[in-house]
Amino acid sequence: MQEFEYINAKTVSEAVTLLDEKGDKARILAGGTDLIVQAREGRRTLDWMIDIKSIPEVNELSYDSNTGLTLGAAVPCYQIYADDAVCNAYPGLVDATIIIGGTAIQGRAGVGGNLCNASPAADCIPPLIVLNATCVIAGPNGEREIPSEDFCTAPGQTALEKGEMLVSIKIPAPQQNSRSYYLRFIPRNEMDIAVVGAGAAIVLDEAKQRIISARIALAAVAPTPLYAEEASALLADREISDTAIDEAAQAAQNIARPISDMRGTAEQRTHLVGVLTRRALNGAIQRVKDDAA
Amino acid sequence: MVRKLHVQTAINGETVEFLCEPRQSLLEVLRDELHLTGAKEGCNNGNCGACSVILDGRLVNSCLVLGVEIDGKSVETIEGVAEPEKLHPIQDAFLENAALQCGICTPGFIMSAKALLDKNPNPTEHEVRYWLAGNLCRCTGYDKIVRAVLDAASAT
Amino acid sequence: MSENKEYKVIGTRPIRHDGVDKVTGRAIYGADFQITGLLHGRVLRSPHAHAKIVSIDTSRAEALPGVKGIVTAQDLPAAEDKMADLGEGAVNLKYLCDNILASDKALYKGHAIAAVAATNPHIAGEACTLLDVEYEVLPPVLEVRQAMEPDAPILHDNIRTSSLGETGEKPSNVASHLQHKKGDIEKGFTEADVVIEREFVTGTVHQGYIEPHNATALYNPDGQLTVWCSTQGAFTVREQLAEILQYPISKIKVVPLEIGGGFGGKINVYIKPVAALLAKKTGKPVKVLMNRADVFEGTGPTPASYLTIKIGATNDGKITAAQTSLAFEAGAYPGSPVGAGAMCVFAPYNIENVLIDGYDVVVNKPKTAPYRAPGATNAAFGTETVIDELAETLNMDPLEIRLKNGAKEGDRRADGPVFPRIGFIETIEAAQEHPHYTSSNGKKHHGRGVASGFWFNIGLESSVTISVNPDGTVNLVEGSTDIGGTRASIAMQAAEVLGIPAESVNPTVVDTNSIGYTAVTGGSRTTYATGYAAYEAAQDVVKQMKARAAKLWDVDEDNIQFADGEFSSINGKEEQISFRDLSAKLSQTGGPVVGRATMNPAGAGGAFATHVVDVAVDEETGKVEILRYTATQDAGKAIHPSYVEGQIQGGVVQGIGWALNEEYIYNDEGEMTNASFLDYRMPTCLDLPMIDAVIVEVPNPGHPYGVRGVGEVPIVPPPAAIANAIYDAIGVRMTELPMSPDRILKALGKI
Amino acid sequence: MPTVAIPSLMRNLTDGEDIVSVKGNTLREIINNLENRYPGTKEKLCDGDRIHPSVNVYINGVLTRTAMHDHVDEDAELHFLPAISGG
Repeated sequence: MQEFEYINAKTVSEAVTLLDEKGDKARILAGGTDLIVQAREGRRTLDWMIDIKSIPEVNELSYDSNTGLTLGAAVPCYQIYADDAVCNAYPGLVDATIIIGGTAIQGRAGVGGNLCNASPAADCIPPLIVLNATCVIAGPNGEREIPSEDFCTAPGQTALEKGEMLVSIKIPAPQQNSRSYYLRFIPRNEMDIAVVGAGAAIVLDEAKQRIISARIALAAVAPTPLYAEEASALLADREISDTAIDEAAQAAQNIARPISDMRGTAEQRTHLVGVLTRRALNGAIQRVKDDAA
Repeated sequence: MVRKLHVQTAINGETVEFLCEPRQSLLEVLRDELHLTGAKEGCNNGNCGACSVILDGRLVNSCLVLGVEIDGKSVETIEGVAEPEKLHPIQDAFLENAALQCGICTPGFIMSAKALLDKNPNPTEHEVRYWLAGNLCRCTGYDKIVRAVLDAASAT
Repeated sequence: MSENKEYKVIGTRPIRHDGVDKVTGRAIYGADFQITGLLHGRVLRSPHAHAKIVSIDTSRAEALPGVKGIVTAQDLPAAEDKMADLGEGAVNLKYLCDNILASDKALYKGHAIAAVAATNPHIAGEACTLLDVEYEVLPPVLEVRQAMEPDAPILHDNIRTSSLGETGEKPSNVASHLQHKKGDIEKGFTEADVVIEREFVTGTVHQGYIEPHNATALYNPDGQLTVWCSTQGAFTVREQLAEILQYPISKIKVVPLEIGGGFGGKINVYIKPVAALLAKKTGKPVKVLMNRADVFEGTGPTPASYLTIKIGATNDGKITAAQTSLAFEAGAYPGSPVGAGAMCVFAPYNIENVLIDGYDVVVNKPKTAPYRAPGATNAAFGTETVIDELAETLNMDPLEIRLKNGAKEGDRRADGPVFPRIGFIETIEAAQEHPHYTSSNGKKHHGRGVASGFWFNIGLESSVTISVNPDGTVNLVEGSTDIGGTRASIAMQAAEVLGIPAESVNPTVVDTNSIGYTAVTGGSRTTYATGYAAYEAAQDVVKQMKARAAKLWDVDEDNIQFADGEFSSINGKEEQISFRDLSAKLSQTGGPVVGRATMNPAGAGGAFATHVVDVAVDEETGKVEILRYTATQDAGKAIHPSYVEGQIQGGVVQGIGWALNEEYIYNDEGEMTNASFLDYRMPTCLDLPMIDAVIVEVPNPGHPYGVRGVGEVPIVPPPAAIANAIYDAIGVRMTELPMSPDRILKALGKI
Repeated sequence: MPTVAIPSLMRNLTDGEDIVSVKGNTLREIINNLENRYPGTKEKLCDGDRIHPSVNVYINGVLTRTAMHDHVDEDAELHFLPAISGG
């Protein structure tokens, strides 16, 4: 592997100062399950790894039924799905955290890292998008927040500017009668990268017959994970029906711009967007219906 | 050349100190610096589980951890699983079930199974299969491995 | 010969002798080996699938601090274009050497070009990036049908199609053509009421052993070369090193360490000669390890293939004729397993009229290597799918049609030999009677399929010595590296003879200086042939011990009998002594007892298997789930049933991987785009049910306990069985491997 | 007298005969007698005075490493097949 220096940062400002000094030859190390492989295989060149796991803010995992979830950028998957409150409030996010890699990967990898790695196929990003998550970013000029759907800009590229780092992710508290769901298609049952991923969040009316609003997001069908805005809007204020869901799935397919690679063909991916969007929506709806009144 | 860093850690309960380059993985440190060669390199990118160890109570792929990251932490490896005079029940179950053929994946499977049973002493077959999905075995077809883990669970 | 015989050790399930070392992490595998002063080697590999090597400039790499030596093909002795005998078979020496380090042309992406030894692996890796290689890139040939086209780019100007002595006139990628003919094929098809002809394509797949290749080499100043490595055969490594390095075999010692899987892939050498060259150049021990991408791109997979299968049968299900053309990708150099495929393709069936043509074709992919019943799985995918379609057309149960045509003792194979006692029929009957097959499988999108398979197994050379310890235990020394529990299965055969528990035999696998020649652990031969040698060596011990008892009692040797671990006098005197007690008296009766045997047994016997699988197909995604799997197999006699089951289960799962997802995926430039365990999707335990292994025992007359090799045949039926189950589920015949979700969607017309 | 199964690609040399009886007590004698009767056959099976490395000899259906001078039984059936290897 290439040579690099390792720095164990203790505060956000220390990490930000280092990032600002070193520029793009410095990378943040959290779980390391992507970064270490990329450095080893020469897919990223770097001179510095800045370990942030000693910084308190990035390890925060707190949920409040009014204000929602604060998820530190370095919190590993296993802590997320071990948290009953998070499992109850954000099942769609949990769906993603339990399918990333194997158990050993989940011991290190986290949602923040998944976001910063900015893979088009990232499993955690569609759930964040459908859950209206925002990204809390620290930089030389202080903190800023951006919507999760704006975080990734290209494969491996993010909206982080020079000297900036992701500190945490905020997710609003779930509304009444709302549920989220994420699934992906992979040829095996674990350990693969998504051929296509689809997330959905649904808010239903009191009677659980009408969709008040919906959000749909997709992975692995474009250079970045996508918020399917039109498809989502199609479902607002509609009776639950196969027709409505099929229309949304069709609209989702319309925005997919997949490529063919070793994980799947473009035609296969476009087809799967329809299948998975339907399954994600039905999964989310079923979860609301399964909730005790 | 990049300066080596000093690391102090606990491995299988013993305090250990070593120097390592930042680019050396925990797996390299265990094998090349500390001569604990029970953890194996099968893929070096987290897809086979042959290098599984337990870091501060959590199962990890040691190929995806830097050696410098374990400063102040504790690591359990396959070398620390058995007692001096007695194998761990999981190890016994692997032998009794013939749950290994070539044996290269066995240390990783045992560490993974141990992490599972430490947390969930009575897993279902599906839970075992889900938990072990990050460990590849090419010899056994997994049948006897899954049985061994279920047996070990019922034995403890 | 061994029917109805009661055994004390054979058929039991003792703990394997090397078990504790392997569950505690103490067993020393190739990469675990340490020696003082060790340097680390790394191989630079071609980024191009087909290119002339114009020049290699090592100067920048040499200047890197920590670099101790660099080798290229220039450091190999000039290889002649001649056949070298490597014990298990012959290979062209020039090709063998060029595959170690490319001399003039890189013939696949991953082809070794040069290697560096440095003080640590990171520096060696960095030095590789500083090697300046100038290539002249050539168009690659990536598929067997493309390679057979008359205007295809030619890999080797000197290859002319050889057809049993006849040689073609102009250069071709078709290295050889072979043919087997039996009866009158035209007449056979005329007699048929139904004829089905289909084409099949199979992908390139890898053995997928978890342990990458490794080698540590040391040249001593006295000229002694020692190589520590994991290998399926230390002696074949010694032979290959001697040929490649043109070095006296007597000066080479190969020490086999524990091996982390092989399946045929660790017979050929790759980095072992490279480690030796680097060790010679640097005067230091050098360890070379492959990483996973090196393993995929730089070692032999088993070939992709294109085949046509045509089978005719009468309305009552009797097969009258079968014809096939098998075209196998050899990879960069000739030598695909098409010969074996041609011998296995119709072997399970007694067919009067057969015509088999096989073609060995070079393409710009790694030189293929054996993989578990090499060639047989490709072939059976075609045959067993067409037979399923025949059964359907004739409205017959798919096992019935196999029963009706299945080969028996005395039937002649298309390639000539006549079957000795075999157990194919018994495996079909076992499948028919199994609760899996008698259960219903009526759910929508669920399907059931069956398929059978054959592998001939081999014998070859094995040597064993057994020395007796004073406490009645014995030390068994053997040369077969233990990949799957063969220390146990070999020791148990000696224990049975000696009337002692399996635990009283201490088996040790030793280096090439310490035991007689022993062929590879491969070809399903180890429990059969090395086990046979252990049996004979134990008989030798018994013979010598009888002489000691005779001495003790002052009677004639002929008057001593040995049974159930007791020596007794059968004439007059009522003397009796156990093996253990007599062992304590060796020094007073003449000194140590060492039994020995070398074997090259001829009667390996054939192995047959019949599999039943249930699948569920998700018609929206094309994904196939394996719901239930039952594999029946004739093991002859299972020495250690647990490890026989393990061989069956492991082979089945490799076959499932081959069937559903595994393949080398190439881009147009000939680069493999999925050279990692992430994207070369081998089954995980979450993809599988338990695999029910049903052992059928039809003793092999060619072994004292009736053993047949069991390792290879279980990989043969799964792809066809699964294809047939998919058809049962969704009504679509899959003819291309792998039957991955996108191909299923395509077959369903969904994309 | 031993019988020799003629590989299909050699049957052009044996007037289409697929199985022929050939005198001989050793492999060498059998191959030489076959050559006398059907010129050109030896060249296909042998490399000089050895069995060609890419040809395997089966006697009574069993792969053998028989040398040219080894005894072959009177009732033996010989096959010459492409060399193969196992995994």
